[in-house]
Amino acid sequence: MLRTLKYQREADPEWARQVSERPGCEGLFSCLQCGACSGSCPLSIYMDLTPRRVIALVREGFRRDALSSMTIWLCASCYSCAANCPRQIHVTDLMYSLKREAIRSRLYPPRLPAPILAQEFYAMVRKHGRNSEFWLVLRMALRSNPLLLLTMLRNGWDLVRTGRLSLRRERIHGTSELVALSGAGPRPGRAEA
Amino acid sequence: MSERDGLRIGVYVCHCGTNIAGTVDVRAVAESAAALPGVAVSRDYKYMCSDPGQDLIRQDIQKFGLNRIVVAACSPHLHEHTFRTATRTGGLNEFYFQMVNIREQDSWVHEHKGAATRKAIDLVRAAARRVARHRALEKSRTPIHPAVLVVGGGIAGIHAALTLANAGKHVYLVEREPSIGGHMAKFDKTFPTLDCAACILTPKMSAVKNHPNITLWTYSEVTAVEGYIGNYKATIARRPRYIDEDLCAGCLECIDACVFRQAKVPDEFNEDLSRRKPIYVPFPQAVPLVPVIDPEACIEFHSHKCKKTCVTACGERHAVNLRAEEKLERIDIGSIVLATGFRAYDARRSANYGYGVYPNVYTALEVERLINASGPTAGEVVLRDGRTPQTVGIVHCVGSRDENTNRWCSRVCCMYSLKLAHLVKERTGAEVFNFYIDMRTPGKGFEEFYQKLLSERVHFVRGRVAEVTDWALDSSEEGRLVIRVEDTLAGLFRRIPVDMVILSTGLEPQPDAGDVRRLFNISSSPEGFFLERHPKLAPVNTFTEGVLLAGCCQGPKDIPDTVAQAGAAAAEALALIDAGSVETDPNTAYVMEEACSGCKTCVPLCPYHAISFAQAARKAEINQALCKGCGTCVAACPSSSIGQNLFEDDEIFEESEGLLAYA
Amino acid sequence: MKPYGYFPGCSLRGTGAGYEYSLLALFRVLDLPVEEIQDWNCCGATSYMSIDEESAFVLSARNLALAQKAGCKDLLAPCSACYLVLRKTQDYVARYPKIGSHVQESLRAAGLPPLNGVRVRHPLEVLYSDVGLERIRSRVVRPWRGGRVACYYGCQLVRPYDEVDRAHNPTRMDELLAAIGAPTVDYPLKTLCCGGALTGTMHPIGVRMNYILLKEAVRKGAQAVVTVCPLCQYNLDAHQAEIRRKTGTTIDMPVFFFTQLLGWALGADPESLGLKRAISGRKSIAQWFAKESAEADAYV
Amino acid sequence: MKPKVAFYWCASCGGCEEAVVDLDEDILKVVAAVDIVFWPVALDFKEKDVGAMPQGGIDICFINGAVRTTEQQRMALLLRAKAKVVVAFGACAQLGGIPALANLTTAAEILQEVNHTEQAEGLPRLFDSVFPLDRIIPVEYYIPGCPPTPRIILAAIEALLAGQAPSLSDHALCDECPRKDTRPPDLLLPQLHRIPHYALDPETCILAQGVPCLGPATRAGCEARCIGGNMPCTGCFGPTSRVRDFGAKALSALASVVAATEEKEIDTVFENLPDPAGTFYRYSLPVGRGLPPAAARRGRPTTTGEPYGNHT
Amino acid sequence: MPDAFEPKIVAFFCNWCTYLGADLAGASRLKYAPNARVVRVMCSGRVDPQFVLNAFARGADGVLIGGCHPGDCHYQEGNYKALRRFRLLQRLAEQMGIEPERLRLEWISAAEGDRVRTVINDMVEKLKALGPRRVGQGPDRPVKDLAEVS
Repeated sequence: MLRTLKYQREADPEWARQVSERPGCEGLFSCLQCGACSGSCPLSIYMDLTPRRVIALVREGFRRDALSSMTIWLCASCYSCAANCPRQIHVTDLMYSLKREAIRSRLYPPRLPAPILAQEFYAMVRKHGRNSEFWLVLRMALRSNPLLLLTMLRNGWDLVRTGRLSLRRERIHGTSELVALSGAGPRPGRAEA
Repeated sequence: MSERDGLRIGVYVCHCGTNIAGTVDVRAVAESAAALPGVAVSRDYKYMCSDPGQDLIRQDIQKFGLNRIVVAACSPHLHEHTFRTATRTGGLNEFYFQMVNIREQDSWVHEHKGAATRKAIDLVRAAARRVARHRALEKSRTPIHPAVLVVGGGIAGIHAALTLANAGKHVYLVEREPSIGGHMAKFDKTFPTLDCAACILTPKMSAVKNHPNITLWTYSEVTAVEGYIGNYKATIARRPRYIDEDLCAGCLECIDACVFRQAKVPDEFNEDLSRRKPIYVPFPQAVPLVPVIDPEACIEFHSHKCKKTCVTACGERHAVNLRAEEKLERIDIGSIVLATGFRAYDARRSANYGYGVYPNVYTALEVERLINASGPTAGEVVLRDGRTPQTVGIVHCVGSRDENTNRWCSRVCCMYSLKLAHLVKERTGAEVFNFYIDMRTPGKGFEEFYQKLLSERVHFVRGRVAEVTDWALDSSEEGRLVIRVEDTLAGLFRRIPVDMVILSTGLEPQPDAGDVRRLFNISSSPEGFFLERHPKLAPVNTFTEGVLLAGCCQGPKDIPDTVAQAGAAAAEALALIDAGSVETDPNTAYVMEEACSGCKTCVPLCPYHAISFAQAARKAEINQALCKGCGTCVAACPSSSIGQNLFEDDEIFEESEGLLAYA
Repeated sequence: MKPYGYFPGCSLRGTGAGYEYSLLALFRVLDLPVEEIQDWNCCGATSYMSIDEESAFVLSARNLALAQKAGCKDLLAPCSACYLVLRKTQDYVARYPKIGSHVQESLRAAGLPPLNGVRVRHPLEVLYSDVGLERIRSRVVRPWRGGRVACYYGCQLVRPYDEVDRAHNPTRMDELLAAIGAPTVDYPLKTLCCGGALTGTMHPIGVRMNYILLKEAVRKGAQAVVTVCPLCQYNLDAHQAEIRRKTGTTIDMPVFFFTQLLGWALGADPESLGLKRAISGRKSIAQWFAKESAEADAYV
Repeated sequence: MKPKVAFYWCASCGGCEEAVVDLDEDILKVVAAVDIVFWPVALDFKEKDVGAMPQGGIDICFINGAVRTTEQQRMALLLRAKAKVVVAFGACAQLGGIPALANLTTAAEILQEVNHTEQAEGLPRLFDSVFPLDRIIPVEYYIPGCPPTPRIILAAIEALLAGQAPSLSDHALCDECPRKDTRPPDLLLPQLHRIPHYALDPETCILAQGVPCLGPATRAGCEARCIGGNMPCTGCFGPTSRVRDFGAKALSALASVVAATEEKEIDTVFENLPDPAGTFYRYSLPVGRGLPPAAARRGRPTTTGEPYGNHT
Repeated sequence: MPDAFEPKIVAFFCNWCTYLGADLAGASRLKYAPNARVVRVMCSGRVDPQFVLNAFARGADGVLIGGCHPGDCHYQEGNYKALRRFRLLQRLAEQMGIEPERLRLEWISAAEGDRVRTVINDMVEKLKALGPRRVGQGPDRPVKDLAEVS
């Protein structure tokens, strides 16, 4: 692995402070770097940075490194880090916060299915109120890597065979309510963008 | 006294370096005080508590004819005594003094300089008005009863008791367990010197037993305490051990004779790693070496149908008395040393480490017993199935440094983990892994011991263990415990299969520390350990005069520190005794006899029964020796016929009104 | 008795259909009334949270408000993700005044009642606390004759709002299944994540995680895995053929919903338990449920 | 020459005037000893008659009642100007008395509530508050009571005529209460009773029976007349000189001897004390905050004096 | 912008618990609102209702009494006596137009530095919302009128 010199001018301590003030991210600066999060994370072996190192980067203000890491997209939200953290840092919530910022700043790896899935899911639910599993997966695959569809073919057939995959588009009646809901009130936390 | 009557107040505002001056404009405070009625001189100074600072007061009293002193500095709990003394040595009655707390309750808790300065000005104004009302008072002297009560017979209590007894003072040593020795009696070796714990402890234990100046009551608890410094009265309940200590010769034949041929009761002293009989001594070196009968386990106490072979075995001595009952002892003492120790963290609470689930997960105390030559395996480190572990993982900080359990560092775990690592490796030749967050080795010889362990090629993995599991990914892990951890230094996620896991459990306050605290009328820190009067200047004193602290009841500490603190507590007690008497503040309530209407409102309010109704005069009367100066009766007296020295109504009125003049 | 409000969530209407069938059947035999929340919407799950947290809370809150409007005190959320998101919404609304007022204002704008303490419940906890082991035990009509099972709780249900069970080493499903006579194995991976949506987004990693879970269950002697979450069940059930192909193992074991086993034991109509919808381990299923004779073949 | 004496009433019920008349044959002694120059209740004097007097034209002026209106204020100022000695006579003049309980609300509210009107043109204006006399004019002496008892009035007049200060007891009422010895020394009250619902034993300490009695807080001197009538003391003699705030002290004393320790139990006990202000400040609401005037002070002065005269 | 209202709070703290708690807050460098001025008394049982009403009369916007937790009183039960007086005093104060938020009794131990901060901050916040005390109500009422009279 190539090591690079890190200049202090790349750090943005103000950003770190902002992150620490977001809901769920309060404990950022109390991290001991003990690694309980990474140790208990079932996915940390697949990550480019362990969660502990993401926290280290965030609190030193290395925004770009933290946001463009694969780690945040590998987080499956299992909360084992949060349950094990001796400082009660809500690491999972921190990951969510970084995911949102990465999407807004377009800093996620291109064609990575996870952020695409999130965007498609968001669009679908925002419009119809519910998620239709078949259509969601289809759209995600088309946008990220259509070859994925091939690998899914067999699974799909199993599901159809057992009556577990519906092609129907789910939607709720109160879609007008959704519009009202999304339009009202001030938006807290916009500062993240 | 008013200005016309010649009131001359000196006001001194302390900078405390930058502690106060950093947030409070001390010059402005002094200037504002100079303009107050009756203030003859007002100064600010770098360190008022220093010698030159105190001299300033003394000189000013002479130079300006001051008759009242106000010092604005730190908490009165810290330096009120210092400045009262300066006032006295300057030639004034020491109670013509008032202290203003502008550090703990102002500069340290506020950020805005303007607001903090305004607050300081208000507080000084209030004090200047209060001090005008002060009266000359005399301290009273209380004789000190020369005996000392030491509560807890661990190494702290033992050392304190012996120190006092060697100085010729009588000590009552009360221990809850059947034997003294405490946690230290369970250890095999002590860090970092690796000397044998028993070799250094047991001579002290028998010294306690044989010392003419020590009354040792084991299996006993203090149930009531009353009185005050110099004159405490304590009640001690001595639980029946069913073997008479005076008659027993310690032959232990009764134990052999017990109808239980097999030991079946989990042995607490061996951390339940072995069994004992219903009649037992906790360990062979126990002091006193007198058996105890556990009524929970003894069949005689359940069915009354036992053959009572123990009684028979004792024969003519008649030491076994199954009808023994609890005895109460009442003693007079002058001071008290609390050495009630700690409890080890219950590792079950950290469920991810599998204690109580996987048999090969041990606590450090259990391993202490395994290593101990007189322990359940005679010093052999073997697993429950008899195998010798080839690989051992030691998990640090279990129940320490963790918001989910205990926040504090338990201070001894790093070092005892190193000790166990060394001993386990020495006994078994196993590979030993230490899993730590930070290595803390700040004692004499500690870092050297750490170096020694490093050179012994014990593994050190920096990372808090995530999980101890029996989940195996391949054959190398099959049938073993797997430690999952991020090796934060190597930057690896590791799975380390081991045969034995040792959890380095932290130190907690005793579960009944709250009751003990109330019994002895002292305070505790947020985590439940007993609160010292000052962390640096009065580490063994409490806020209750005459009650002293030693050992882990005050906070986690190792044996050398415990012994040092026990010695300090003993020295404090000795200083009291040798002084013969102690000066006490005249903080008592008194009845203005000519004013009292005899309404008796006050009489039932006094928790110390200091107030009585004098039948002849038909008025209330306060016994000055019994009064502790809480002032409840003063606040209740409907005709304001009770006063309180140091806290008179008009003093408090003046102070609170002085505060309110602020804008 | 006030009916439990029921929030199926998207999965129970699709890949987790067997969960819905068996859950409703089980509650029927236990005489626990259940009433579906009318016009519920997506809980605002993981993926939605990754885009827009505030509106995820609003979306989630709409369901809570609908439940309140229907007069429910308890809202059943059988999907672990739904359960977590609904609880998290309540938690954040209470903990962060800014989020709270945004959510409440949004609800008001949509003509919905403000949030006011509906209890979000998971069926596991309802069965354990409201019904109780004793009552379950006494209602058993078909003691379990099938194989040993590994109870798999997944992650989101027990963390970080560990009210359903303890975050480490939960035992309530084990106790419930023991009550119907099902032998359970000591399964150390009870709460290890199944990979969740990763089987879709990072397929190889997701499948690898499923493999680990299944392999350990086999190693511990389990012949089936029992789950409490539709996504866990789907992941473990649907990828076994691929796992066999890639790793050369022979794993083919049923992955049940705990409600299927309980429903069976308590006498629910076998047809109503959705057992037909299993992908893996169909042979074992046919065998174990064959006790009830010919009809068994019909639904397996 | 006989001393010239004036009597005047402000906001009061008239009971104090009645008390003077109630001196029976002793009144004749008084009348014989003095020259009454102003007494609107009994004799036909007018304000202008007073106005015509020289300064110091009155030797002793007794004023009862509190000051509530501009007219009372004017008369008080006028009488002060003419009198060598002013005596605040009775609880209202001394402490504000029962009329001063009106200070819990405003004049405008009272007019609205009671008379459905506002301040009328052409009539003396009501102040927003009711004042004890010494808030309006300096007062030399005080005679407490609602009303003062004949004995205390006579003694005061005799002293004044002899050129001495009237002397007052500075003990609380318990000192002279005939039931003093029946209060147990360890009295703690499990509950309180209200007089209308409780048949009082005529021998036992009233407080010991659980009925609030303010005797322990009230200045003695009334010969415990209410107690004699089997009624609790309500505090009309005001506090002893050492007390600043009668109501607060009376409250403190009573609350201190309630036995309950739990918040709920405590509240339950106090349910039978529905009007704390009316109970503890029946006579002294306006002086609650301040010091008793210097002339009324006797005994050991521990709570007196203002070194810098800075009251507000 | 008009000058923000800064409430004045007189705090009577017991020497053994709350005063030490406030010292601990200082030693821990916790930051809180500078509006409270502490009067040290030996026990919350020493707090005479006269002190409280007098403080209000002299312009306090709030009075805070701090004592040991029930069962923890250094003098065994002075805090219970404080509680009894407080419950009655608060009802009296309400009749006098002193809102309940203005008069508080809090149990704060020597270990609870953070609670000193929380309580004082909370009280300041509530008093700010309440605004200055209306003069002309309650026991200090004649003060205003006296100016009018003389």
